[in-house]
Amino acid sequence: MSAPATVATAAEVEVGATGASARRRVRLSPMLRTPIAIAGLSIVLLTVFVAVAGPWIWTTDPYAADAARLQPPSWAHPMGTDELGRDTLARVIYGARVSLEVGLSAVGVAALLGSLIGLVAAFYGRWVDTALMRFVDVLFALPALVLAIVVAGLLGPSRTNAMLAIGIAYAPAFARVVRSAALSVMTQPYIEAARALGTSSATTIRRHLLPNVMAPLVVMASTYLGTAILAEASLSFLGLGTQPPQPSWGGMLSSARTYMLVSPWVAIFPGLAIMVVVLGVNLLGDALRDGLDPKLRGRR
Amino acid sequence: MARYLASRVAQLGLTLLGVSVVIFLLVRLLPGDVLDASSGDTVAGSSEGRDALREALGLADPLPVQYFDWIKGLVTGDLGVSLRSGEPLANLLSTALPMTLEIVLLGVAIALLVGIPLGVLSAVRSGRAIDYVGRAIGMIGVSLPSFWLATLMLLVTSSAFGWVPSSTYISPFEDPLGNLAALILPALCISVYMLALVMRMVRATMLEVLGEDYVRTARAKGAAPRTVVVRHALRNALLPVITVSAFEVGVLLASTALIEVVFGLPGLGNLLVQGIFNRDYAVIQTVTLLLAATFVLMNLIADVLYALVDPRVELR
Amino acid sequence: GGGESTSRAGSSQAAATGERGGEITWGLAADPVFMVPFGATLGATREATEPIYESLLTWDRDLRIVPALAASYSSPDDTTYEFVLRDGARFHDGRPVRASDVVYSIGLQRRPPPPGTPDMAVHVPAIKDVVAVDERTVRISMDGPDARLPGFLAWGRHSSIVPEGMYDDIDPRTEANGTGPFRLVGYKQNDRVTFEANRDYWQSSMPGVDRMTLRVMTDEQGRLAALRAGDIDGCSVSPDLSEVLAADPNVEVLKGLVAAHRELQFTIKTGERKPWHDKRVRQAINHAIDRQDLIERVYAGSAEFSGVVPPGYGDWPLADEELRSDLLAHDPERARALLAAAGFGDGFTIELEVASTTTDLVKTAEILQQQLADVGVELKIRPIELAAFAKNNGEGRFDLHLTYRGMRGDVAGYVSDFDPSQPLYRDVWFPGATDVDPELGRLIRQGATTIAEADRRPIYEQVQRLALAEALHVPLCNPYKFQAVSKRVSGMYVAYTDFNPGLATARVTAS
Amino acid sequence: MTDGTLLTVERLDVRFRTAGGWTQVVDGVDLTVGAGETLCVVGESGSGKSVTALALMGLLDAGAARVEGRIDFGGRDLAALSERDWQRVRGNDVAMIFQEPMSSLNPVLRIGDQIAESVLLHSDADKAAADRRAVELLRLVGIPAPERRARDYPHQLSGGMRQRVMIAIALSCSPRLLIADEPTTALDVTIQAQILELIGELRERLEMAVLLITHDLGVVAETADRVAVMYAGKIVEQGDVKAVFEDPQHPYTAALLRAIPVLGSTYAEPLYAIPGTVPSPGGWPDGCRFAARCEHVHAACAQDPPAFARGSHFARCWLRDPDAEERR
Amino acid sequence: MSDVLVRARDLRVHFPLGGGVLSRSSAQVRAVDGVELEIRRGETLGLVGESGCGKSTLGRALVRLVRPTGGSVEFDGTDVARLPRRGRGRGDGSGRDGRGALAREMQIVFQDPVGSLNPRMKVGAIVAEGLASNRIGTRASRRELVVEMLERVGLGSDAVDRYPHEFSGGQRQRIVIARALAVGARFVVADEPVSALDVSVQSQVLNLFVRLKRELDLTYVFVAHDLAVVGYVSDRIAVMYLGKIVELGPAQALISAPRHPYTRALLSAVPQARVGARRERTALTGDVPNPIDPPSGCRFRTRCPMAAAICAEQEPPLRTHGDGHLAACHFAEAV
Ligand SMILES: Nc1ncnc2c1ncn2[C@@H]1O[C@H](COP(=O)(O)OP(=O)(O)OP(=O)(O)O)[C@@H](O)[C@H]1O
Ligand SMILES: Nc1ncnc2c1ncn2[C@@H]1O[C@H](COP(=O)(O)OP(=O)(O)OP(=O)(O)O)[C@@H](O)[C@H]1O
Ligand SMILES: [Mg+2]
Ligand SMILES: [Mg+2]
Repeated sequence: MSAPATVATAAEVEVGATGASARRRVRLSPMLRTPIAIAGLSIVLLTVFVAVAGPWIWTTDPYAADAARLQPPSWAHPMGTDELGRDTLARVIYGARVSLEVGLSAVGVAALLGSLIGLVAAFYGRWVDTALMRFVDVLFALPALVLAIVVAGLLGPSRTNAMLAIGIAYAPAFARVVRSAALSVMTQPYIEAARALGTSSATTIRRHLLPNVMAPLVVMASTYLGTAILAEASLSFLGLGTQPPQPSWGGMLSSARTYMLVSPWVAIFPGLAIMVVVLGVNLLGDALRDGLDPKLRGRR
Repeated sequence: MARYLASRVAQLGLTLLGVSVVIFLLVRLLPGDVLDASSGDTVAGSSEGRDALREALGLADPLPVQYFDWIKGLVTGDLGVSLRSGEPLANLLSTALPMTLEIVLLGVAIALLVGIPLGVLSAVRSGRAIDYVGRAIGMIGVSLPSFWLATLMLLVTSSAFGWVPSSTYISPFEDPLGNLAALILPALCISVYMLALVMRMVRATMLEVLGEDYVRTARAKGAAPRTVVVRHALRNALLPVITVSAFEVGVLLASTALIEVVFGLPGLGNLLVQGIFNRDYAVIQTVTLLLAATFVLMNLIADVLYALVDPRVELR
Repeated sequence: GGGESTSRAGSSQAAATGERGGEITWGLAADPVFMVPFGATLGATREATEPIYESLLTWDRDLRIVPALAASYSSPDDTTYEFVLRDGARFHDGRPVRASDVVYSIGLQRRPPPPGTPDMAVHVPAIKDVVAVDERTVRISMDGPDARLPGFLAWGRHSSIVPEGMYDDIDPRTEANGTGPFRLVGYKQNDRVTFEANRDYWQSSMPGVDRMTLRVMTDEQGRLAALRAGDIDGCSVSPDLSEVLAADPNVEVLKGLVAAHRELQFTIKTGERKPWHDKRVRQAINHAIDRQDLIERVYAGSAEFSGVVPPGYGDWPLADEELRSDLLAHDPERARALLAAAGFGDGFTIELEVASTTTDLVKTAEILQQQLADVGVELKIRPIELAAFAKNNGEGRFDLHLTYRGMRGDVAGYVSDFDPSQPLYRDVWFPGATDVDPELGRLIRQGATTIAEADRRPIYEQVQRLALAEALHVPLCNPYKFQAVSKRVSGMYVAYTDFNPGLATARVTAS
Repeated sequence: MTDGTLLTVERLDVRFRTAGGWTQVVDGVDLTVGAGETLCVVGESGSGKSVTALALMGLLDAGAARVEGRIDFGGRDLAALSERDWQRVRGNDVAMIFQEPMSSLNPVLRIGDQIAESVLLHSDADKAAADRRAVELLRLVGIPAPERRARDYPHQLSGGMRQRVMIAIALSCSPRLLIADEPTTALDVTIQAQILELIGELRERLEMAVLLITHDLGVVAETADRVAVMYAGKIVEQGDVKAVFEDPQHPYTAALLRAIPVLGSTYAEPLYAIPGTVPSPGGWPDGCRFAARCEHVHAACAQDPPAFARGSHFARCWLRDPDAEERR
Repeated sequence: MSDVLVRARDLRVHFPLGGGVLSRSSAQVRAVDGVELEIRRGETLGLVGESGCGKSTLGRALVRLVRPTGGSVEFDGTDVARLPRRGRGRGDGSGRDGRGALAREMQIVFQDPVGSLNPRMKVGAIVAEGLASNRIGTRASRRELVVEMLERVGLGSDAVDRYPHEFSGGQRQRIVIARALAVGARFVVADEPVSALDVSVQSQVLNLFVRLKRELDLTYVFVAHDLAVVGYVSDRIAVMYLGKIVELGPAQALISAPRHPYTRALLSAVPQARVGARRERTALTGDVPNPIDPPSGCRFRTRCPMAAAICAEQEPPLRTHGDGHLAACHFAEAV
């Protein structure tokens, strides 16, 4: 795949300087003004809003098993109730928080670990690069599912551990992308210029390398966010993800499978929620990629 | 070329060695062992009888000894036996591997056969209705949890047609149709994600390639749009698909477990998941190593294929 | 729609009708792993070996002990038993069953060889010696009076009879040689076990089919789909799915009790200041639980209250009214008072471990969390993998465990956990217990050595009441088992002893 | 215009769809190329040279670009052609070579096949004949061992050779007009000389007209019959090469000529530098677009100057307004 | 104090080709292959040659951005090539590795004004980077120095708070120059600093170079492929071919009377912006040979119109042809 070499020239949200003053305002860069990007961004923002403010708007307790079981949607329970008689809407709302948290943290772990490895490997090259990349190969070759199950087994199944497991499993992918992006940044004359000016390695990595691999990193992170949410669902399906009574969409979905025929809505709403968020994240990711890829932005 | 292959195979060996050490240590870090895991509703833990059994299973040996025994076995072609059932792994794999492999290959075939044309159409008709249809498929495909899709498919076919795919492995050589009937649904389920991925990727690279100078050259020659797309753009756009497909084969192979569980298929993934739940070290280690080997091998094949298709790549 | 036939002691379809012959396919929820007759702790293994191996005695459908491979038995004194083997009983390889086979088998029962585990030792009665009196007579002498022997010998899961030298002759993991109604044809791990009818079976009316297949289908949705599609003839289902299937004209849903009660387990250890050291706290937990609500939510109403001996276990369990009205009564007031008296008026927080793969237990935990919160006890639910759960349970490393118990050969098996002389009690679960009534242990030991059933019954009633009062374990309920069976099958029933003895009697009509 | 006129472009406008709407990048370009003549278009980066060329080839993406004006080629109005008709014109009557020889060839196809493809498209030769013709063309453009080279992939050739392959493709159907868009900027001077020589030679042999786009005034001086100078989307001066170089009519042309160091000049004397920078499309000033940088700027420059012609030589500068001689 | 600021002796830079851990390859690109060069204080030495002949590599080796494979580079009497490999000094100006101060005295300006500037940094930070890295001055004094530098290269002080993409190509090249000079460099390698610029901007930047040299008393190595440009800015010119210097002499002499057939071919190939100025071309045939496997003897012989038998056997040494004019050709007198 082509290395996103010049991707670096555009920031996702630019901080535009207004005149000579230090006043700044954040403005939506043109690439985020496409309908797709707006749709993606709205979905993501909406999810964040639901996750943060939802419990204040829909105040039903997501844990209270006090209604009749498996009720169809009604005014009191717009998404019906689950197999224990809990309000599905409340649980979907609460699940937004869990899913987002899992997605963000997993991707955060992966991005942090991956970019650290990738940057160091690309910057130092030679045996450092070889050693790190071999290590990444090993990690990569380990099936993600095995890794996740092992972490869950090791530390006990829980949300935190699922996040950690998914994060570790995805880290190699990030390491590779960051490394290849960093390698192409390394060929940029400004890196050599920094060296010529006597800038230290750490400073060069921090000030020159990192900011310029941010774009592919952001794009990748946005795509993996969706995958991580799905991965959490899969882990929950195997009983290794978020643990009851915490409502994660994946967990709800997997326990709802039993009732797909009796009361389909139990499975439909969390499923829809996953789809919509993953969709939003992907739309945003696509928009970012299109926007950040100079080739797709119209040729000069 | 031969030299390149030799060096790549050597690297592959190193990677697998690393994987073997990591997985060996990881599984031993897990709480509980095969005896604990097989307790059922009885009380587990340590007792004289159990300790004797642990000894008999080789679990009491020092770790390096256990590791070298395993590796020695592998090198001499002895895959070992399941700690849980005592069944030779070679037996277990002889049915699990072909089944999973076939599901994956079938899934990959579906993904490529549908994903590529869809991606091309989407790119060429960028901004038109077909593009939106394609992109919608691409989007939905990557946002559906596969186990959910599998459950839905099963329930739908069983309710609507009173039919479910057979969970027994039917050899494609004896009964090709039966084989296909048994595996098509699972294959379809795992293909959806990759299909969407391939579609999106082909679309993106195709858009990129269509903007390349040599495509402009082809148009400047007076070539028809169809020729431009098929002969000049597609071949270049498919290059990254090779890499991704190989990669996905590895990933799918490792993640068919969920689908196998739902469809009740005795495949590799099921074996692995059971192995992990049972703390059957021999099964986990060997299956994981097998998966890792397939993964690196697929990537190697992809690299070679890439070089064969793209004359610019030199294998050194 | 298909009707649902229910009885407390086990339900069945109309008696088996139609011709013998044909084939039946049954869905298993777990892989049997291997076919060994001894030391297999996993239920699924027994599901696969039950059609093959038999014991000297067995239970009938009403849980009465009746002769099986032994045509009759007698007990000249409290420590001696003599068994006369049945005429015409043959192993699948054609050899008749001899006394020496029994001697060989009982040796293995007491010390199961690998890959079996020696976990069941606690349930094996104190057998001193087994001798073959002649070709067809076996004498078992005991260390002392032990009322558990007949029950143990009826409990085929642990007391199968195999031909002498079998472990040397065949690979018992994948091959088998029993006396049961079915002969093992083949076993493919994670896939299926296939059988053919043993036409030399000593009960000539059995089996009702020519071939039988047990298919491993771990996902319930997969089993459901296969059943609806006619790929399998029956399988166990959850209560909720039984409702769906009740509407299916081709399927009949059977419902019956099996011995499988759910319970909470505490640890009381020296030096560890868990609230469980105080009896009142344990009792408070017992009374804080609203079992009826639990049964409604988790089991859709299909479960019974259970004491330490599960309902339906012969005449042994305490009456349901007694359990409901007092011993297991939901009484938050009383619970709060008990807690306050124990100095926990403000409640406390404790971790509840549960095996993550057993879904009804996880749901139960969620309900318990809600209910206990009412009396100020905050549960932190920690679902862990089965292997880790089992390890913690066996090592006594937990605050509160949610688990279940299965069938026991003798009623003594349900109370042995509370016997202070047992290693588990002494070393693992309750080494620090000081407030437990010593009467409990004394009665348990007395019960095990009292042979006459009429004398035993009052002892065990007393034991049960005491055990519930001491609340070392808190039993919750015993769910019903549901089996969905295709209408082409007749004579199938839900057996209290779990597994599927009904498959031996069931018949099928051509579909 | 003379009788031998092959291409006449009138009032060519090109606009691109951008985030801020339609941005004009080519503004009312008039050009003529006679048969067998070489017209050079010079101008700084971004002045619209390539876009003009692509418009002439009908290669601008219809969705993203809007082309207006008349393109008369041998009596046919190309601007009105359908895409299908364009296919017949492209490569047949008009051929084009691009600046980037590496990226302009398909990396996964053998060069022989890429040339043969063009032959097959525009003649009824069979594959074998097309292959032979490809080898012939390779020999024509001076590639040694053409039979062997035909089987090479683009990356196996040097930059100069790749550009020769591009030329071979362009020549495969003996076009009447060859458009060369900066064909030598990516090449070394010695190789550039070879390529330019080759184009000149082929032009004479095959009697093609050549429209050569460059920003190198040296190249223009050496190859052009006539020259057009572009600045900010407009042709600001057009005429015989000798006339333009010796008596530039537009201050921009004159400034450019002064700003180039010539062999033998030294730093003892500062180079003439045009102040300021070229305005970019979308930011074009009203009136004369060069006014802000012009030494001779005066009041009239606020108005857009028309083309003031002196014979075949014209310039868009108010200084050339014969009616306003007094304003100078 | 010697007249010579920088002296390269038998300087060689070879790059190994490919080669990972397991496949050690023996093939090498001899990018610079035995260069002898003296750069005098205050002069501008022009460096021309075809693409890939090693100009940039030589320039980088002179400021020790690549480690020479062999030979030495002396700067003001110190052997730069022998300095420790790790970076170009600790960068803290502590001089702990004996390199701190030197790093500031030798700077390089690259061809690509876009790539040379980190798009994520403000111009002020870019120009101040070298100062900060070398702990020169305080934050405030650095800012002052940056503004002064920017003004010196013709940019206003408001440039400090803007990003590179807000500037035109010529302005960006000025920023690059300001950055190099801010640390107080005395010796500047300018690697094709105007190749990417338009004609009208090129003259602005060239004038800037000339002015700065005078004002700051700088010494330049000026790399370009355009002989006219090099001729304009240089005092002396070195012509490179395939890793070697084939001719070196005073700018005017070299242009008017080249002593090497390659220089002559180069000169004749430069298009002149004068109609009718077209001179007789020394036609070169073929392409530049592969630097991995250069021809025997004289490396130019494969394209040389004057090649004779001796050229394949003997490598011509760099010989003087009067008044500091050196050429490496067996037939230099005949050119
Ligand atoms: N597809 C496009 N979309 C939008 N703007 C474009 C597009 N193609 C070119 N432009 C703009 O049109 C203007 C003219 O571009 P053009 O390529 O014709 O310049 P040029 O004179 O050929 O320059 P150069 O010497 O750099 O090749 C430029 O400002 C460019 O940014
Ligand atoms: N880091 C490197 N690794 C391997 N080879 C290199 C490296 N840098 C340069 N080379 C090779 O060394 C040779 C000389 O390169 P250099 O960049 O010095 O040439 P140049 O004269 O500056 O060319 P140009 O005019 O194209 O800039 C080339 O063949 C190049 O491919
Ligand atoms: Mg152009
Ligand atoms: Mg260079």
